[in-house]
Amino acid sequence: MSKLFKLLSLFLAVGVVAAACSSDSSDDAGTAAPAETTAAPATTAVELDADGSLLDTVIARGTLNCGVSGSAVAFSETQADGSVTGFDADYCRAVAAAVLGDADAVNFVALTASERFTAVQTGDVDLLMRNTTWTQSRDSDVGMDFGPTTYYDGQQLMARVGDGFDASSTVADLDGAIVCTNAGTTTEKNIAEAAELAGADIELLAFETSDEVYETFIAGGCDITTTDGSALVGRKVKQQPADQEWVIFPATPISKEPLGPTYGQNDSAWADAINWTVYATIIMDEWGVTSANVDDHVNDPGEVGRLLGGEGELQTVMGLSADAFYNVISQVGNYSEIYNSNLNPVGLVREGSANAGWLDGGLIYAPPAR
Amino acid sequence: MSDTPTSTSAKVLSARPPLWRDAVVLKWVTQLFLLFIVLTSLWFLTSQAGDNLEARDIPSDFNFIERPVDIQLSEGIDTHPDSGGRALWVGMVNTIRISIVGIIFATILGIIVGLARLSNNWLVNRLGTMWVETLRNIPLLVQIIFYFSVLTVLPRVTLESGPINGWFHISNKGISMPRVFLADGFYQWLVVVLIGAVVGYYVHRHRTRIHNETGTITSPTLWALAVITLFAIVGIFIHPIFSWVGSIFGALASLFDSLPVLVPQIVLSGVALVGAAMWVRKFIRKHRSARGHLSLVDDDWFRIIFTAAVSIILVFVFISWSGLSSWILNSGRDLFEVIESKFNVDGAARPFDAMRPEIIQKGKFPNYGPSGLTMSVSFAAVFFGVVFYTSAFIGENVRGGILAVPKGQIEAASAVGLRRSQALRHIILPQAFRVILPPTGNQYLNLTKNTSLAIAVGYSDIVQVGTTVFNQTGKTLPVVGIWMLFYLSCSLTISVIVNWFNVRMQLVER
Amino acid sequence: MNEIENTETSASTRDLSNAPDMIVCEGVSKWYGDFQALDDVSATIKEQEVVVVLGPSGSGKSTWIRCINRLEHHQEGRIEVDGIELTNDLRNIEKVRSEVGMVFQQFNLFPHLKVLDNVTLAPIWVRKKPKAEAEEQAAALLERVGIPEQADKYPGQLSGGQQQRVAIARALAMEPRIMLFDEPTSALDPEMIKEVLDVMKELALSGMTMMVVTHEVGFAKEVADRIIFMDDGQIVETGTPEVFFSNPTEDRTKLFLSQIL
Amino acid sequence: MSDLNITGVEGTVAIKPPPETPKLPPREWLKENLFSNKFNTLLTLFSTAILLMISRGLLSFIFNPERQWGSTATNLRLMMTQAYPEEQYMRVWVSVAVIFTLVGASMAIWNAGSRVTLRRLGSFLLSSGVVINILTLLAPFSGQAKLIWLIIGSAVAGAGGTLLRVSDKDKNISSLTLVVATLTAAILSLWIVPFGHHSFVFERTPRSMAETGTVALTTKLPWTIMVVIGILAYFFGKTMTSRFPSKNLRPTIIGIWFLTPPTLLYLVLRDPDFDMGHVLNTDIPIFLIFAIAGGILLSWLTRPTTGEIGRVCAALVLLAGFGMFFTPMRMIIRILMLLLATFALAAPTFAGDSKKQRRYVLAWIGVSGIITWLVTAVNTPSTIEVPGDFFLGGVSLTLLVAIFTIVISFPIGILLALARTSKMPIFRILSTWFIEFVRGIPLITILIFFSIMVPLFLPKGMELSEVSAIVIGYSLFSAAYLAENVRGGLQSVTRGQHEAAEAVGMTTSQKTFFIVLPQALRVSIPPLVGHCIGVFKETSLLAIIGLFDILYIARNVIPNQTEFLGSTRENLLFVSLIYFFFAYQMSKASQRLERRVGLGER
Repeated sequence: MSKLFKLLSLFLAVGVVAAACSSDSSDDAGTAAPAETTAAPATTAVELDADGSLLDTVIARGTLNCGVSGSAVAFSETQADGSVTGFDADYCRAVAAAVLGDADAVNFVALTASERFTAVQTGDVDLLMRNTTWTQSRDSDVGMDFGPTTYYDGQQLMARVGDGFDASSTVADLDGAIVCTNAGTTTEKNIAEAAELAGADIELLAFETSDEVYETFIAGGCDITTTDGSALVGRKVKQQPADQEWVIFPATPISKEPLGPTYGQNDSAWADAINWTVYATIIMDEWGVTSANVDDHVNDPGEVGRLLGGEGELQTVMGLSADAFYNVISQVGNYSEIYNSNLNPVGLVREGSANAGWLDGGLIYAPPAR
Repeated sequence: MSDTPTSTSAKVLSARPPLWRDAVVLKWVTQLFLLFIVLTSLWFLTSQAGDNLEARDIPSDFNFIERPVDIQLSEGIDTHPDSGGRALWVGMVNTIRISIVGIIFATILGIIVGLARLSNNWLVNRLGTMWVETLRNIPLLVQIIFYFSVLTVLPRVTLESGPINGWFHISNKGISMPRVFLADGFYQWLVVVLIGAVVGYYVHRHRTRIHNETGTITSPTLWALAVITLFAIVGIFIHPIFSWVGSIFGALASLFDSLPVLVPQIVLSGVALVGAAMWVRKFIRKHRSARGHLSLVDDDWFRIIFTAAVSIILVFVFISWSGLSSWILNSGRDLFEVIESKFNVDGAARPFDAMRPEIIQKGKFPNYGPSGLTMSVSFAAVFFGVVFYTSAFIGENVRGGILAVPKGQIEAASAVGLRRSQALRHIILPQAFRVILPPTGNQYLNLTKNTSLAIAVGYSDIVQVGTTVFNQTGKTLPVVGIWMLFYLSCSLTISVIVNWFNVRMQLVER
Repeated sequence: MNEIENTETSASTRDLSNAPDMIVCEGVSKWYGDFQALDDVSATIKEQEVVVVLGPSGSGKSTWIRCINRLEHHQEGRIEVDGIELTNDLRNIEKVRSEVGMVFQQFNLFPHLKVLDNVTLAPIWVRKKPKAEAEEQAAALLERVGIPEQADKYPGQLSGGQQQRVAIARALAMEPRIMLFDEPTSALDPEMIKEVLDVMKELALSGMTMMVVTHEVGFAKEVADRIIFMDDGQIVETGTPEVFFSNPTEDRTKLFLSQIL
Repeated sequence: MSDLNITGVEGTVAIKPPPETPKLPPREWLKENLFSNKFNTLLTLFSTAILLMISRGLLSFIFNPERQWGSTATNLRLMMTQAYPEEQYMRVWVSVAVIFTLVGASMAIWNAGSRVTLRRLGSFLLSSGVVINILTLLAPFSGQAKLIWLIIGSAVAGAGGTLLRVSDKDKNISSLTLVVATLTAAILSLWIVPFGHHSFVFERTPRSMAETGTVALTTKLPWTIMVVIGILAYFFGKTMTSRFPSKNLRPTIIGIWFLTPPTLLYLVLRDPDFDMGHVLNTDIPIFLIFAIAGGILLSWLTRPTTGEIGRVCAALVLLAGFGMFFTPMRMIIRILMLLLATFALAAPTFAGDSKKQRRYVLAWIGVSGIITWLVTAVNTPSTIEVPGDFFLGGVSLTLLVAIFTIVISFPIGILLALARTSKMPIFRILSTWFIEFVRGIPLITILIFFSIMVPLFLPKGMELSEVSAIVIGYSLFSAAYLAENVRGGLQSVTRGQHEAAEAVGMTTSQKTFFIVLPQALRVSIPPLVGHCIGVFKETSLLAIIGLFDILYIARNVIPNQTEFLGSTRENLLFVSLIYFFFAYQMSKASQRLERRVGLGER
């Protein structure tokens, strides 16, 4: 009896495992006909690419799979309850609000830098909101398309005033320095190039996580840290110890880092939906429409009214509901709101930066909605 | 003698059961069935992978080895490698470097820990226990990361920092110590030392003989070491007289250069065939009874056929793949040429040179200069991680090995009058060593494999470099293949060495 | 049986009263924690005397014999071996151990050394004999214990009886004046017991001082000059074999004898 | 007896009563154990210095006011389950309650616990009090905190000293009582001691809040209930023990233990929204066909007269099962087919009279029914939405990956070990090559390979989540090591056992299953447990490939939350403690098990 019992439990264990594994193999999960040849499961986008847009797939699925970093301060942080917040995360929510009408219908997928493009190609995520710099090779060779830039960033350096640096220091002053940065990103390459151009001899130390970079910097293991200016500002505001004074330089970043939504190429319906979500937040910001007062503006004449669904044709032609952008503004907010709520706490302000509206001398600009 | 097997087999034939009840038939059918399933699955998976790779346009060739890559390594023999292959090579050297240093220090520390665990001193004993229990129960990766973040809070570098200023510096930029390196005259000096070793061997034999004849304690090992040391010291001054040795290697190099490709092909094939034949002969001899009666079961036949098949396949590979042979010839020639060039130095070269670490102020920052041997923070984290972690396991092996020597052995040793030190040397250690060695060999293997966790703190070992390479080129499969090949050969080397010791020391039983 | 009767008289009728004392124990006591293993044991063993210690298991026989070689430390009383008192003095211990050979129940041969090396190890390293001389002596001793042909084998390749004879040879190689045997035949198969006992008999007849813990009554009757019977860590009774076996005085002795005879 | 006079050689000596048991006073103990000679004294001083240095460094790190321990406290939930929905927490608590009940009952049924003498308890308390005081003196506390801790330490030491002095030698106390007392104290401290209340609020902006006071009610109330349940379960188990013979009770409990993990997993993770039409039309008919056809096949196969033909049939079923993987087919049919093949292959081993046959067929129907239900349940969308996939994240991921890996690798490892020791050369060669190959390469390369490459090896349309792919790779890795451990055990089974089994007429598989394997596994328990601990520890490697395990959360996620920048070291220390706790407990348990089974004795 007990022998049989042992064998049974063994079988059961194996069976449970097999069952658990089968949950992931969705080849037959949702399909009704058992012997039908491999019908495309609803979750994979690969097959649908041929005959439809990802937009239809996402609407049919009811959730948006949005690829984020999950560990980028103020851009996409995983919070204590597992939710993802931040500038990038809010744009994911904005797209979900526009496409699905519900800003919470987002399934955040945390991706590492090396797996992000593959995730888009294989359809694991519909959209990448992951501090991805728009570059020529990514746009062409890697097979990505880029939406409007939501944040203009640039690589800068941070040093201690005590070492003789000030805001007017240049890369040439780095001679002999140990420079710390994140491993596996383009920042490594940028600083090496810049230092070579300026004739400075530097030693590079690459760390796996950014927190380790700053811990080392605070302790003195690095003389200089370098990464995107947005991150440097945040760290300076939050982490500068009382006995040190840090300075960020040079005023002109050593690289251009335009960050924005990224998605698979040659899917124009999906691209339009995302692009115009971003534009809508910018336009509403220009008109001063916020989540608080959006209800008063629904029937405004002109651009605002058109976007908020007063005359909804522009949206319905795109495959969205007429009130798509009303949902974006009411549930998430306009560009300023998204920016200020996420980035002000880490010391980043719009005024005077490249991310100010074009009327204020910045680069944030949207085409007209007509 | 010859008719006995025939008559038995005839009997077997006559009584042959139906196929589905014949144990031998069933046995082989089952095995072939499994082999079939395994091969089919492998074929299926590879064909799938091939299709998928093609569909996704992912190349999986090895041309990245020669192509330039854009990689910066944190440390190694070459921090700006110009090709993917060079980068992986640097990574391999880094892995081997940290493994060897790690094995040496883990062994020393492990022995200390093991002895501490056996100590009569209560505090030392407890400290050893704490060390073992703590380190064994925290994942190595967590430890490495932890040491890494602790090391970064060491004091900053100033122009006059270091516990022994001018000799030894510890700071959050790493640990810097004097560096001894091989200079041009090293290889000539090495010849002197080798001659010294030969002389030392004969001195050892001579002293042993004196001991055997007179019974006096002659400490032959000490003498031999002294002789070798003497040669080494003298060699520092007289080594240029051996500069002519280089021409021997030059001759070897030109010999290799002039050999046709056929020679290594024939040699390799010959080795394979002769090796197989010898093995079979030995096998048959072993299975022959004292009266010369040979009894082989199907399993034995399988082994013989398998060996023959493998050797024939090898011969086929050697003959058809002439690239392998020319590679052997070319690399042999290159090797000897390199050695020859090592002897081509002027007489004044020194075998060694040493440099003290220095701190130089360049630009605005005081940093370690290139003269000292600097251990980066990443290296130190991985190093301390693997050494501490492995030392806990080796310590347990040492303790277990010493405890495994039966109490009776120690009693018998003291009963025949051996002193404690003598008993330790002649009775306890030789027996404990047998118990300690196999698991410790496994720990060496583990240590080597564990250095792959360096990826977590950015030490440029082969896995970290490989990851960077395939992130840039997209050639995951080839890189993974190179990893596996590299680690397998490391493991093989270590286990061959350990096994060699093991076999030599096995106790003879009935 | 006949043989035993014959030799019995020859061994036990020796007059040893004038021989010097080899081992003197006075009031030796030993505890393991709360358990008292030896309780005030006092005895003297003369030169050339063969003493067999009998007793039920756990009676302290082995402990006593191991105390004499300082493998165990006694806590009270004094033990003197050939005029050297056993204390914590290392030099004394060394001296005693080179005078006293010991044979164990479990042989305790060194498994990593060949038989010859097992025998020569101590002479070479303790007595500092030349190797050749030590080997010559070892060969002679192996001859004496009847296994000259096994010299180049490892202990693991020998039978139990052969191993025990090697152990005796190993002990003899130190040219001891006293031999201690701690149940030398208990771990052996019956047919091997005889070969070991024969060696021991030969040793006894050659005039070696011997102290033997054993259950072999035949051997005791035949070879022993004196029998010491122990129980509960105490010496209960001593006497010549004839008296002891035919005419025991103590009840415990009678009980014991009735069980084993 | 003591007045017995015996005849020694030199006359009669009176036996005196033994002196007192030698017991060392503290000073002599110190001298003996720490300062017995110069070298020892040196060692003692040296190690004291090291100990003091380490404790001082650790304490000044922990109690540095700059350390953000709030980051750990606030993110506890993230570390445990990543993002299990708060409104479903009842499920988790029910699972914990079930486990506590089982633990309590099992402790009662297996008579867990031992007696601890009061003296030992006293000396333990005394030494811990002293240690607390020393640590307090070393730690960078403010005056008041120092005083409080000194008082606590002295109180503990005083209690211990009193116990030591008052109680006599034989007084003892059950270790279970101590456990219960400790648990109660811990629970009480949750209600009394102001650990602080850390919470996370997400309105428009995320905000972490730290309030003073005791911990949240949602933490302390459930834990209190859990401890009460555990204690009640213990007494329940006691009554059960007195009511039923342990021969029946123990297998039942073991069975429940085996069934608990999968059941609870489903309780926690899934609330299947069954599509009844689909279930009735496809799942149930498939199950019925398999149950009936398989039942008939098996009842024929288990007839003792069937003989070897049965194996041929089983092999055919197996072949068909494998063939199904190459054709488009519902997953449930493939799984059931393979299961049937396994049952068929094992059938001759269990062949016997009609009662045995019936039992075997019933077992088949039961197992296939459960498997059908599981597969259906898994493939039905769940109403519980859990980010981070089936495996959740944090500690849950670590534990689940470890458990799944061990469970999967166990049968594979045993099969590999059997193959490696078998007399069949092809089996032997294949398994030897596999084992040596896997053991020669580091785990991280296997994990990277599986996380990146597995999608490439799958047929079109089949998907496997990253974690599942990794679990498969990890299982293969673990199986190779496990096989070596089992092989050690197999080799320790003496030839006599094999011969005896063959002599009573057992077939090879019967011999293997009933005689050899049980003995071999028993011998390899210690290395197997060690292996399990290793598997658990090395799940930390998942962090390298970017999975949300506890190390990844501690190192990459929490330090990147706006409130808690720069908190890497605190969280790493905490993670080390978690790993240490689990691994240490497991290794202690295995040592107890070893002693209990009587292994490891020389």
